[in-house]
Amino acid sequence: MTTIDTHSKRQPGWKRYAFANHFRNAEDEFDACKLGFWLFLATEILLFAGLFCAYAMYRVKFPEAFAAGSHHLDIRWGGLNTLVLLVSSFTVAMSIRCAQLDNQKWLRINLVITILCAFMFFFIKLTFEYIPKWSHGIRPGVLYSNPFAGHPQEPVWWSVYYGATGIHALHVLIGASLLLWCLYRSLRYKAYGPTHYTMLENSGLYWHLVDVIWIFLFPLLYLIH
Amino acid sequence: MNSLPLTLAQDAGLLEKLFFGGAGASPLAHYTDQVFLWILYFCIFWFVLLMGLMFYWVVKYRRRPGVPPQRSAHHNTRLELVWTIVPSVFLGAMFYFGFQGYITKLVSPTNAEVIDITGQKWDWVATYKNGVNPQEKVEIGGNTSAPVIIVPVGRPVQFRMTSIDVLHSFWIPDFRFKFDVMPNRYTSFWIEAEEPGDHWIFCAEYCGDRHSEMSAILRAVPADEYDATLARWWNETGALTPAQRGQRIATGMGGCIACHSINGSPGVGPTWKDAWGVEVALADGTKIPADDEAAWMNYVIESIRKPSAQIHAGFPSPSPMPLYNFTDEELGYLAAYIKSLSSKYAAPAETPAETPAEQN
Amino acid sequence: MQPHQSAAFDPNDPHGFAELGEHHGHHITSARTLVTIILVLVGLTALTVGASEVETYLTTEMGWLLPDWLNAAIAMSIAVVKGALVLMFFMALKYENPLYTIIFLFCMFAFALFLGLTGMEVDNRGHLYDWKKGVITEGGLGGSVMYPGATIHDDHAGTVTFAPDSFSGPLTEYLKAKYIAETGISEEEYHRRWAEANHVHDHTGVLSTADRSLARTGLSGALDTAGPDTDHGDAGHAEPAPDQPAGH
Amino acid sequence: MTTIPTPHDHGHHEGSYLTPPKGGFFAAVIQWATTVDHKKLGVMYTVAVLSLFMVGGLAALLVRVELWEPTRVVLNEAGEAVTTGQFFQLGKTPAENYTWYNRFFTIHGAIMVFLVIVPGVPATLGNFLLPLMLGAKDVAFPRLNLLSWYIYCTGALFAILSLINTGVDTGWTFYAPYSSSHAANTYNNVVLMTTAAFILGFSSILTGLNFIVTIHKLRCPGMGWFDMPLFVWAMYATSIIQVLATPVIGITLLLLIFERIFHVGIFDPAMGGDPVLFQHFFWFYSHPVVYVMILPGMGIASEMIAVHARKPIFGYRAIAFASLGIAGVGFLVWGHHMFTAMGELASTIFSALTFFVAIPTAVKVFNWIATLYKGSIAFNTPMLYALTFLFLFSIGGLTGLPLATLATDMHLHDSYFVVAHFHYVMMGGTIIAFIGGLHHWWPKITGKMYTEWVGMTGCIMVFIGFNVTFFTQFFLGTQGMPRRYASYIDEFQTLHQISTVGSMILGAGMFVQLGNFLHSIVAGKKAPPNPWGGLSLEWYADSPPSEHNFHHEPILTHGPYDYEDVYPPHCDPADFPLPEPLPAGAKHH
Repeated sequence: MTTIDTHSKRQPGWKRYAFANHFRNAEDEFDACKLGFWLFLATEILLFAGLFCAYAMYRVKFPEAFAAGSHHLDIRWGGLNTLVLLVSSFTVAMSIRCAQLDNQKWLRINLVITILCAFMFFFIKLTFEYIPKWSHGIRPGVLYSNPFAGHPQEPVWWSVYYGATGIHALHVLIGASLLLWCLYRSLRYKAYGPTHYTMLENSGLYWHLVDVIWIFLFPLLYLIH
Repeated sequence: MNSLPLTLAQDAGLLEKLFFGGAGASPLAHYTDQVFLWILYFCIFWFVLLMGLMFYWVVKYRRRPGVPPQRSAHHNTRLELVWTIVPSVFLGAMFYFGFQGYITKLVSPTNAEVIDITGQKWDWVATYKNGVNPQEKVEIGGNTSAPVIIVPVGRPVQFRMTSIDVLHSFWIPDFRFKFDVMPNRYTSFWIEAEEPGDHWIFCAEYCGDRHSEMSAILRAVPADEYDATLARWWNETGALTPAQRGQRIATGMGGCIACHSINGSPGVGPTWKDAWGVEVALADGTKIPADDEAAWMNYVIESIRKPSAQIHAGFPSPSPMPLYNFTDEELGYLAAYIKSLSSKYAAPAETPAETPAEQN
Repeated sequence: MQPHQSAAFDPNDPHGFAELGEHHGHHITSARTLVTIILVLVGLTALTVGASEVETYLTTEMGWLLPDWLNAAIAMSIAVVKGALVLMFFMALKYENPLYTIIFLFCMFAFALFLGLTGMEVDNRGHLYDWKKGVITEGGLGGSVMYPGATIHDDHAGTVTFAPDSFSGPLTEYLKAKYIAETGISEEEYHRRWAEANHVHDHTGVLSTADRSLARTGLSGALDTAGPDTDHGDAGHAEPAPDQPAGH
Repeated sequence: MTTIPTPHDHGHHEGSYLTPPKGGFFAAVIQWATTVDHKKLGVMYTVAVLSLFMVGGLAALLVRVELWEPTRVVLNEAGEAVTTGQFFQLGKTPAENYTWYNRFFTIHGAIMVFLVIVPGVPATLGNFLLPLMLGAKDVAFPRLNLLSWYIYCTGALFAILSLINTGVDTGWTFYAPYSSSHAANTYNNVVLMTTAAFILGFSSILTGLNFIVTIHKLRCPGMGWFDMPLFVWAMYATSIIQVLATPVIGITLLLLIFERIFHVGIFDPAMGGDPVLFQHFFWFYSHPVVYVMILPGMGIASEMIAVHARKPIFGYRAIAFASLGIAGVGFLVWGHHMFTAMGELASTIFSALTFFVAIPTAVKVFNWIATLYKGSIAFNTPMLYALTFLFLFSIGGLTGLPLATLATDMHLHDSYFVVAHFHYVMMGGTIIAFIGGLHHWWPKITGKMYTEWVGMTGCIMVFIGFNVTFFTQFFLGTQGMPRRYASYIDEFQTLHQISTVGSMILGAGMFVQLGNFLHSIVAGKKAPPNPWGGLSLEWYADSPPSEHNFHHEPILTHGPYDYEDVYPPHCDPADFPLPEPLPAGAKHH
């Protein structure tokens, strides 16, 4: 992964890229990075597994509380956020395709759209969901202070909700940061091209995973009564 | 339900004495001992075989200069299959006998005598069918007030257990069984004592500072004596002074004396010895004046209802004291008891006619 | 162990990946595929939202009694399809080294074990004891027990209190009582505001299918005694009261 | 082994990885602090792990000494409360004594588990040896490896902070609701300690991920999957568990921290949560992680036995697959930590599944012992440790059987029997193998020989001390002594005192070993590249290895255990004679 300058600086970054000296060739390094990243994605999935498990157990335990809590969520914002993430997933896939085809301009445009979508997701989450709910006393656990609870155990639902969406939102921010970094490197060095786009590809995989997790969180939180 | 697949040995053998210190106290405990010993024989057989081979070969094939190792097979599928399958059969048997013993101890006979056990930091509170609590305390290890829980001999007894704070585990080693005691959930198992005698009860799930003092005695008594004792306790507790009733609450279901000593020794909470009517400094700087009856009554009752409202200086805030749902009556009894422990208000001041209402 | 056959060394595949079925290569997914997938995904999102809306309409407006699991089953099936599409095409599992698919499936397997065995345990507690369904005499805090640790932070610096006093009963009961005491409104007015806050329409009096479900044996049998009254669907026009625990 | 030139071949000129840089002490510190060399990182991990092992060990000794006498509070004639058991008490008053005792066993458990045994072998010997054994220049992601080291340091820092700040008294298992709302006086410390464990999880994940990729992608030319040493197989199985199980403890501890701070009600029964759910979350990680602890120990044992008996390991594939089998079945059996808390159906299923894990473990032990048959068995410190490992691990494994059996476990659960059992597995297995492995590879790591007779003495002391300490505890447990007790009834005192004496011998043996290591660094003889006549690739490298491990990229031409056919490298063939060659056409197996 060490970038070694073996060629003229005037060439785009992806052409200048060699490979770390403990690998046999760049192809091997690319495969290794991708394999490592898939393993990392597996850990991410299992991190969320705990939250999904807590969700499942408590939905069985307090179905009424979960139904009552779910009522406070607006399907419109949840659905919009789903679309935002799907579109961003599409654009990041397109930007990787552009890297493979050495289409630097559309690579960047797609990345910019993706990052905008990420921040839009976060903005919607914060402005239309977290802040109004928090100010109404709809908070996790003992912080809950809304007098109109639909069920004595509604705070547990909000604990699960804030836990799951909070950690997901954190992942959105991390993913957006990774993509921003990619964008910076693309603008500065033309770092990604047909023979070298490891960083972009892995950031894209991360972003897709964030999307996949939301694909499951959305129905679990918003749609199932 | 109580039929067992194994014959029961009544006398403790050498290994049983070595491991358990004696035979178990019930048929099911004998069963457990048998299962344990059979597993032990299995383990000893394999261990001696393996270690014997190991030491024999290590000595026989020790390295000698210039002598090469001998060629031998690098693997032997048939041998490997045998040593995989043969132990597996024994493992299956272990599972089966283990399951039998477990489920038999859990599923109690329908005619079992039910005793409610409530675990709390750091005391076992037993409540019998007729509502009385054990009245006798003994010293076990560092626990000076361990309750003596009596059970009838020859009659199945089911423990119905829950906790009011953290996890505990109700372990009677002589009956070879324990089960966790959890807040928000009831668990149970049953025993049947064979003959009269005392048995230890320990808490086996770590529950905080004085975990090691959370012990009790299980005393098996003849069934008629058991019935008579329960009846006697019931009669006794039916005619008590408020202070005595308070004492019953404090030492029984309230479990107050687990934290509040009655002899002046330090504890988690303030001692009750000579406490009533002596000026108390609170953590926030205010004082409870001495000899102000109303102020004291308010202070004590508020401290029980809202432990963190008024913190005695020098004790943790918020108070680690759990919340109890005492009735007003019971609070009065408790206050009367605490007052009776103060030498300022020695016995003459305490009349049986005094009721909580009058104290207020 | 056989002496290694050095003849097997292939300079083009020095690590012997070929024997494992691993292969290199960069698959370039066609734009047409990507566009198709995103369109399908958007369509499926619309479908799942629509299905949920229809389900709500049928239960609340038409009064149909749909099975409890139907809503969850439809939503989750669509989610699984969507997730699979993203994984296969956007994340290119379909075209890539099968090793990545194996990793993913392994991970799903671990997840399934975790969820399955935990759920199996949690759902099968105490089925042995009839007495657990009876009245519990002592102990058993249930979800309805007040929490003395409402004062949730304490250190040497001082105390930060989120819920001021200790309260009795569940947190939500405490909050309700406090609200009524502070605003001085009547019980009826409270219920009106409650229904408004919970988006409950007067003419239905139901929240959702889950409300009509039987009281469940949840994680703890002890909770059943303190379970909410789940029968207010019968009350017809009546305002649904916030669920009250029977105990305490 | 032959070699091939590679594009980045550095030739014969470079020095050993331990050669200090020009520029003196400061430059050396910078070089080590920023190194991405797996060997240097392995050494740094070793130093850290051994230091923390000492801290955890001292905590254990304090705990044992406190148990010399039971603590009692009695009223003297003047009516004052006084403490008996004055031999050694951790606190002045009984209450203080209990509090400190609880903190010390928690310190012991948390340090030993999260900071010593889990990262122990993979991060130390694994880091050092894995690339060498694969014939690679480094692990696949060297910078990630460095990051992983700093994450480990951060986690250790948090753990130490919580200890300095009076410690945690929850036990290393952090069971809710005690940890989430009742832990006495240790509000911030529970959060600190769980944060530490959370952070350490990431270090573990990154190391595991790195190893898997290294094994997949960086095996030297000619090395197929079944040409890898068994230590590498063990590391592979370990890494799979690390990657798949560790994230769950991450989310568990995160939820516990939330629970502790906000009482979110997921594990706390007072808010409607379920404390047993916490145990499920916790043991879903912590049971598989038991195999993270023991599998590397098994790997080390396989290496030591094969090298010092000069025999091809018996049933190579069986051992390799048993490692994977243990890793797989390990995910199915976490419930056996909770037999006394779970529903009946679950207990029954978990009990049955637990027995399955015994089978691959037993297969391994049989194979190791069969390997000794007709060998040429050297009698030196590593081999002594290997035999000690076999002895203690067999006891540890076999005493697991009554714990997997439901009827007997209901008696033995949370008693000293369990304590003894897992110390036989964790210490008698992993730590003994780890220390044995340190002796085995010490010449390779430091380039110095330790003193043989001191090593043997230490091993014998450890063996005796260990058995006196922990075998006694089996009897304590079956007789009714619960674990985590600061005090006990008088009947148990004799056994406790025997155990305490044993722990002193054990501790002394450990210090003998430590002194031996330190002495060898200062004044040890220079080690030859291959003192034991090993055949796996690390013995082809220099002692200590050069900066890029091998002077040329190796090509593997023989298996790691072909002791009957191949003369070991860098050795005098007369010292390691081979048996008569097989007649032409004869089959090997």
